[in-house]
Amino acid sequence: MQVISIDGDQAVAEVDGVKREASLMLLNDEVTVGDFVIVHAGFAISKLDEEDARETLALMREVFTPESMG
Amino acid sequence: MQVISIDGDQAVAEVDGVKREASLMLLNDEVTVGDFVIVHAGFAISKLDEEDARETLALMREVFTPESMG
Amino acid sequence: MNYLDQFRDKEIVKGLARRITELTAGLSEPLTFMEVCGTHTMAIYQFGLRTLLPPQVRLISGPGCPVCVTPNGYLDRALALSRLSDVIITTFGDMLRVPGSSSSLMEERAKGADVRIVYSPLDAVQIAIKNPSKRVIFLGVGFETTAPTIAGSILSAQKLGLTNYFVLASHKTMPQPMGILSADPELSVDGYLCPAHVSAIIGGNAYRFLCEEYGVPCVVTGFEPADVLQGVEMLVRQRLAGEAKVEIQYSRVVSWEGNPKAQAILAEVFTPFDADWRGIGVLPGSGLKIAERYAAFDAERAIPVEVEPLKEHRGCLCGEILKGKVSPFDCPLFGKACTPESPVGACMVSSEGTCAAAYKYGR
Amino acid sequence: MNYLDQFRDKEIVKGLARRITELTAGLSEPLTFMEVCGTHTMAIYQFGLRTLLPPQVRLISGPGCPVCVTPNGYLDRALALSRLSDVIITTFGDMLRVPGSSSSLMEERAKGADVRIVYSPLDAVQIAIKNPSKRVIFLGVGFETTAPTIAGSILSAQKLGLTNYFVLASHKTMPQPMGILSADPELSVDGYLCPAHVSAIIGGNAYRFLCEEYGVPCVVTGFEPADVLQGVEMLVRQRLAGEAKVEIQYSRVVSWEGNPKAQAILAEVFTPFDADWRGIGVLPGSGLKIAERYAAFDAERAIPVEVEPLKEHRGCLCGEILKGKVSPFDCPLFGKACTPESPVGACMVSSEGTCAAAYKYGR
Amino acid sequence: MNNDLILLGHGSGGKLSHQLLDDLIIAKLSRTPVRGQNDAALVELAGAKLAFTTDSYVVDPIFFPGGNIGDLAVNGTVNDLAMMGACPRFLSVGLILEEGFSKAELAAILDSMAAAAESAGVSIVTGDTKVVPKGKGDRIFINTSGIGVIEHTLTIDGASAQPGDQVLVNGSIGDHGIAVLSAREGLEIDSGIVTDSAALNGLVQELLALGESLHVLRDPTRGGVATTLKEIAAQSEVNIVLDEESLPINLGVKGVCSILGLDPLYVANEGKLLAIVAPERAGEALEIMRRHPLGKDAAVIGEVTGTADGRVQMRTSVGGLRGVEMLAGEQLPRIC
Amino acid sequence: MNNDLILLGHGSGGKLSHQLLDDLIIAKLSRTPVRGQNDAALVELAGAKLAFTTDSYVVDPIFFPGGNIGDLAVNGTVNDLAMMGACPRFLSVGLILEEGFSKAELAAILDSMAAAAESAGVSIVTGDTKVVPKGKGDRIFINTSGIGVIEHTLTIDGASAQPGDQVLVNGSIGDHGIAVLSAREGLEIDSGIVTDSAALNGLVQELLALGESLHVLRDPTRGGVATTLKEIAAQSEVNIVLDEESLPINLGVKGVCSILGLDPLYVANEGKLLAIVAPERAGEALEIMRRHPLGKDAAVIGEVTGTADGRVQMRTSVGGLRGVEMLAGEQLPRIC
Ligand code: SF4
Ligand code: SF4
Ligand SMILES: [Mg+2]
Ligand SMILES: [Mg+2]
Ligand SMILES: [Mg+2]
Ligand SMILES: [Mg+2]
Ligand SMILES: [Mg+2]
Ligand SMILES: [Mg+2]
Ligand SMILES: [Mg+2]
Ligand SMILES: [Mg+2]
Ligand SMILES: [Mg+2]
Ligand SMILES: [Mg+2]
Repeated sequence: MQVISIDGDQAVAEVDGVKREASLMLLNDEVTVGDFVIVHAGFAISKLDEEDARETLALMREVFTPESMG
Repeated sequence: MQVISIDGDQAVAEVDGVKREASLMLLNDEVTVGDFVIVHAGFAISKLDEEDARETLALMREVFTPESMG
Repeated sequence: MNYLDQFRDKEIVKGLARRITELTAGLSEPLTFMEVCGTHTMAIYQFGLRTLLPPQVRLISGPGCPVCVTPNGYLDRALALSRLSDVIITTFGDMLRVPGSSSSLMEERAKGADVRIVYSPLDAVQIAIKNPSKRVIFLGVGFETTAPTIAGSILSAQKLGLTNYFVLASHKTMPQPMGILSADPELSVDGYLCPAHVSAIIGGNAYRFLCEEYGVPCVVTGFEPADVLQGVEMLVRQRLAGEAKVEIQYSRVVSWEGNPKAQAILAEVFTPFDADWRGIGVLPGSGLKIAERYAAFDAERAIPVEVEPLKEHRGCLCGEILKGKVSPFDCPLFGKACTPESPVGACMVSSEGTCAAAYKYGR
Repeated sequence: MNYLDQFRDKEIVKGLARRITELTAGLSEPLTFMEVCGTHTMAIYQFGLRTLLPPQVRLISGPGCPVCVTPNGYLDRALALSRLSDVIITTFGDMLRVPGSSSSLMEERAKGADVRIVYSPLDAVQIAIKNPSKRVIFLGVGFETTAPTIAGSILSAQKLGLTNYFVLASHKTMPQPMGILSADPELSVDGYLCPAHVSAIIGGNAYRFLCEEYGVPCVVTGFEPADVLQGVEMLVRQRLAGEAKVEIQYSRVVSWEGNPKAQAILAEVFTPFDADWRGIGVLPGSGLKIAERYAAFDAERAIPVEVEPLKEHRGCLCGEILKGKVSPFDCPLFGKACTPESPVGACMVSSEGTCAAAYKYGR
Repeated sequence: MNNDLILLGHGSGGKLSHQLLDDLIIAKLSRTPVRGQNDAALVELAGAKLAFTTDSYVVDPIFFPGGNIGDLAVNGTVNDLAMMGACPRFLSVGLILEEGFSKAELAAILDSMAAAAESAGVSIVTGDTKVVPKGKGDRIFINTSGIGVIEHTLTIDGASAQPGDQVLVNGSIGDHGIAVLSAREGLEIDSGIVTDSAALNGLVQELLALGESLHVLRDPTRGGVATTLKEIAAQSEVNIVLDEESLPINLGVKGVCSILGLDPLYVANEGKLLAIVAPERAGEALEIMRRHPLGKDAAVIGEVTGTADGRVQMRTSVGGLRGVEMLAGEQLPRIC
Repeated sequence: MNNDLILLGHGSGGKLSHQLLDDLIIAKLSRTPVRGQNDAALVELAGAKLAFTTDSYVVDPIFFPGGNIGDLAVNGTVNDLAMMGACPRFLSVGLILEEGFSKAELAAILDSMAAAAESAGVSIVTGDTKVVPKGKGDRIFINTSGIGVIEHTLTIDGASAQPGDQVLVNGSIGDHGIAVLSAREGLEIDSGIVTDSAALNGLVQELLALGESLHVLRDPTRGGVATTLKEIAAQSEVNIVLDEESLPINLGVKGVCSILGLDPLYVANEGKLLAIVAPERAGEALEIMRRHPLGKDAAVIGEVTGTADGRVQMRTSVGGLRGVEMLAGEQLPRIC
């Protein structure tokens, strides 16, 4: 989910246009608005590294899609 | 209501075949099974003098019914 | 043999009515008799007894409905108590619709209060036993007939060691207002049909002062149609003979001394005080409050609660009706703004209330 | 951009499946990979991933469903607590249908217990705030992903000064049973799809001992279809190369060290202990119980209650299933006496349970 | 006072119920102004003349002497159809169960429904079941809706009473309400009274022989005989005078009423009908009733006295005359 | 385990509901063995062919984005009639109010009912109101029963699906359940989703143009599309394969489902129908739907694959194949 606002230890996160509160208590203050986080049971438990995701996807698309696999 | 059984301070009284409990707490132990009592809010508050009732009725019937009033 | 049924014998009742008609035939001014007991009010309407009497006899209702004479402030306290989350209010059904300053028990129940109708204060004691984590308050309203049953419930609760049973007491005694009404120059009561069951407790002697001090004839009268008409007949006879004495028509139940055990229990549990009668005012020594030694059972003392400021209902003639000065049909609200399903005054609430009986049976 | 959707890209998934098929085409014996995370179990069934894999790759489920590995005795204690009149049980929905020795939370709720499903332990804290006269107990079940959220709720409750919030804790940690299973001679696991979110907390390093001590390849894998197949592909490659190392497929979320703040909170609130795993037994240091300094929040210590004698369910193969030794379809009760609407074993209860997933999606 | 609250009295069948119905429910839901309400609606569909009715049953307790909520729910709806002179044919059943309710009790209730439907000759053809959380219901509520077919051309309607008509009842009054009341928890009363719950369509079929002389049929359920007659008097714009002495009342009903201060005229019935019949056929109507198993204690209990303002009065047992009003609040809640 | 208790899951519309229905309710109440249940009963009366149905509405909360219990109660019953190919005509309304409920809220609900009835072209002709004590109900429960008339000779029935038939839905799935859920107290979710509650009889009238090619119509309410298709597959003794990619699902529904771990296939709809149509007319059916305001997002979502054992499967978005079962317990209780 993407963090759309932060108020102290509480954030509002969004996925598919749906918003829900999430506690930031389990993450160091490294989260900022716009970050993607993994939310479990009302807590953000990890940040999602967008850069890494993009790379993984690019790699997958390159290596595994029919065009690439010829 | 007519007292049909007594158990300590509690009696069962009956009217028109309907039975209900009544406390005898407000009457001295003068009540016995077969007596008629006035029951108010679950308590027998007074005995009814059958003899007196019979006399009152007899008198009423004698003095006030059409035959008697001719 | 069911005695009840025979005191409803149509022939006897007709004969009594005929006799009363004969006796009063020559009167130029009608005789006005007052009953001061809700059960009499009910019986008179329910059996249509007024339609059997000649115009020379007027029956009016006095302050005999316990709910009707209970002041607004009492009800407001009951409502405040009902809003406490650990309180169960127990009461006779008639109290539910009585409007307090801004609400009623029925309304509080709809909003979530635990309000239960019982048929005996002993049922309320049972509820207290079954709900040890709740405080169970019985609304103790009524005259000398009901007061001993409430006193009995307090004694039972004490014996059982209950600490969660309470009574919010507003008991009244009958003789005092009868004295006041007898002295009222605006009212001329030609005789009292004295209450049946109240008298079973207090005895016929309790009314002697009315004859002696005010010269008003008194007949302690039963509730059955033949009883009521015989009581009327006896009052007519006293009046015609120029007498003013206490007679006991209801002798099968009422003695001159009353019920000594019940009187003793009343004296044990209650103390007389100057009670406020709705529409009449404060009458010295006319009420029973819980005695100091039973203060632990007194909801008023044991459960302090903030009560809203008093607001009386505008336009209600209850006060005048309770004094017998006007009839319900004289009240401009009767049957219009004020009906049993949405009563303005207390007289419209209890089925024993004068306005309610007139509404239900009187048309 | 929604990353989720792209990791469900059909073309990528198909390509991965084709690659795995090509890579394993020459194998005479199938490779057996185990996922030890309920969410992986779900994803595999929900997306029908098994139908995309060649017969040379077998995916089996380990003890990854938190509800399934929770022993009967825990549930019996929760049921006993639920029967206390001033207790509100709060829980994730999956616990409701789990059969204890003689009842379930759903049954207790039907009989009158106050059992509420929440989505976060913080919701349970809110319930405790709103119900000061009740004791609110959260059923703390789950692995290293869930445990920090429960620890967080205890810290919140402490900060708020709540004395009516409790946790009945039965947390388990993942690496220990993986070690046990790796050592099991009856089982030959060719590689682990290591859990995604558990690893986000504990980090990839936590699995190194599996490679080093038991020579089992490990890939920390995400939950999306492309993640799962890529994880499988990476395991296949290690196997073919004769390697046994920890790799992180799910590198967008999981680091080698994990989440230090969450680890610190876990260490603050919990202490390791020898936990009992349903069907597996007691494993040294494999559970987390509430530390002494937070004993006031521990439902087990703070609210003593009598728990009924343990009764295990006859005929259920849950234990074997949790070890990956048999598949749900091997259980004679599966889909007959045991269905999600009336489960015999815990594996049929949670939507993450192997039997439940097999029942719902597997046919 | 807070006038926004629904009170128990709004469900009692008396005056508050009528006010809620007239001022709110009918005002909102009905497109044509209605003068009074009959037990069922008359509709025409593909050439067929049908009666259609619905009732929800919330009686407490659900088992009581002589019956339970199940047969009550069948008989009640059958009767509402029968009161239009319709022949009841099909019923629907909507169950609202409280979490934790007993399947064994449900089974017993369903058995009673099946038996009652069988004996009334109606088929239960469609249904629905909902479950609400513990504490959000009260064990079981049942809705039954019914369709009947009208095979005659009479106008049997609450508005059809005429001066001179005789008022008949097919037997003793108040039994159902008192049976339910005596079974209520905390009210230990041993009255020996059982519910009169029964399907009246068979009796109605025989009364149809009265033809045009059969003016009104109505079952005096919630609110009792008093409330039902007030409704009819208002709908027909007539006055009615009851004769107290002719009212059939069982001794046990009298006894409970005297102990608890209730008036049997306001106590519910579930196997009784009031028939208002032209005077010349009243004797025949009484005979038809008395020949029927459900009318052995039938009686003429009053008379329509004149076109007027909907007043109901009663000649009392001692010869007096008193007014009869609708039930005001709740005399006995949840008797059906 | 105590097998005597009614559980919330018995009201969820899924497997437990079916078990209760088959093993207890239908076993007790129905005189003829039934294979599966249609949305309404077909009955013949005085020469008229009628559909008759009933549903009780206990949704919590009673007001939710896009609607309330009132219009839901009208649309739901109208739809059950429409699913038989009937033209809905008359409704009954049974209200069970909890003491203390607000008259103003009741008025708002009744207004919605009147408006929904108006827009569906049905008349509310009869009703009943009961009041239960505070704590014995939940503000308001509504039963609506309905009568429709069948003017065609087609056999539209859950048992009529045939191999090769196409499965269509008239739009996005799961909206109603998610709208209700997001309005629930304590679950602060801002999804932007509103209920799809709507009367489908107009759309059905147009689908009747498909004639004999229109095999099954059913509204996937409680239990969702998955449960409804399992019912049809069992009744028709066929297999069905769904295509996940073609399922119309709103983004907000997806989001809430992913946050709360729900499966949209099991979430309730109140303005959706599943139509099973002979393959040669499936394109035409899709066009009819898409031309209608309630079918703009219609799609072919699956196919009947062969006479078999009632299996439903789904081709997943990544090309896998998985089984689809009925809803087991309670996914979301009280969505209708
Ligand atoms: S009719 Fe109502 S307002 Fe008038 S005096 Fe009686 S109670 Fe008061
Ligand atoms: S199918 Fe049921 S009984 Fe069999 S192993 Fe799974 S949970 Fe246990
Ligand atoms: Mg009726
Ligand atoms: Mg009806
Ligand atoms: Mg009815
Ligand atoms: Mg239904
Ligand atoms: Mg309840
Ligand atoms: Mg349907
Ligand atoms: Mg239906
Ligand atoms: Mg439906
Ligand atoms: Mg009705
Ligand atoms: Mg409630």
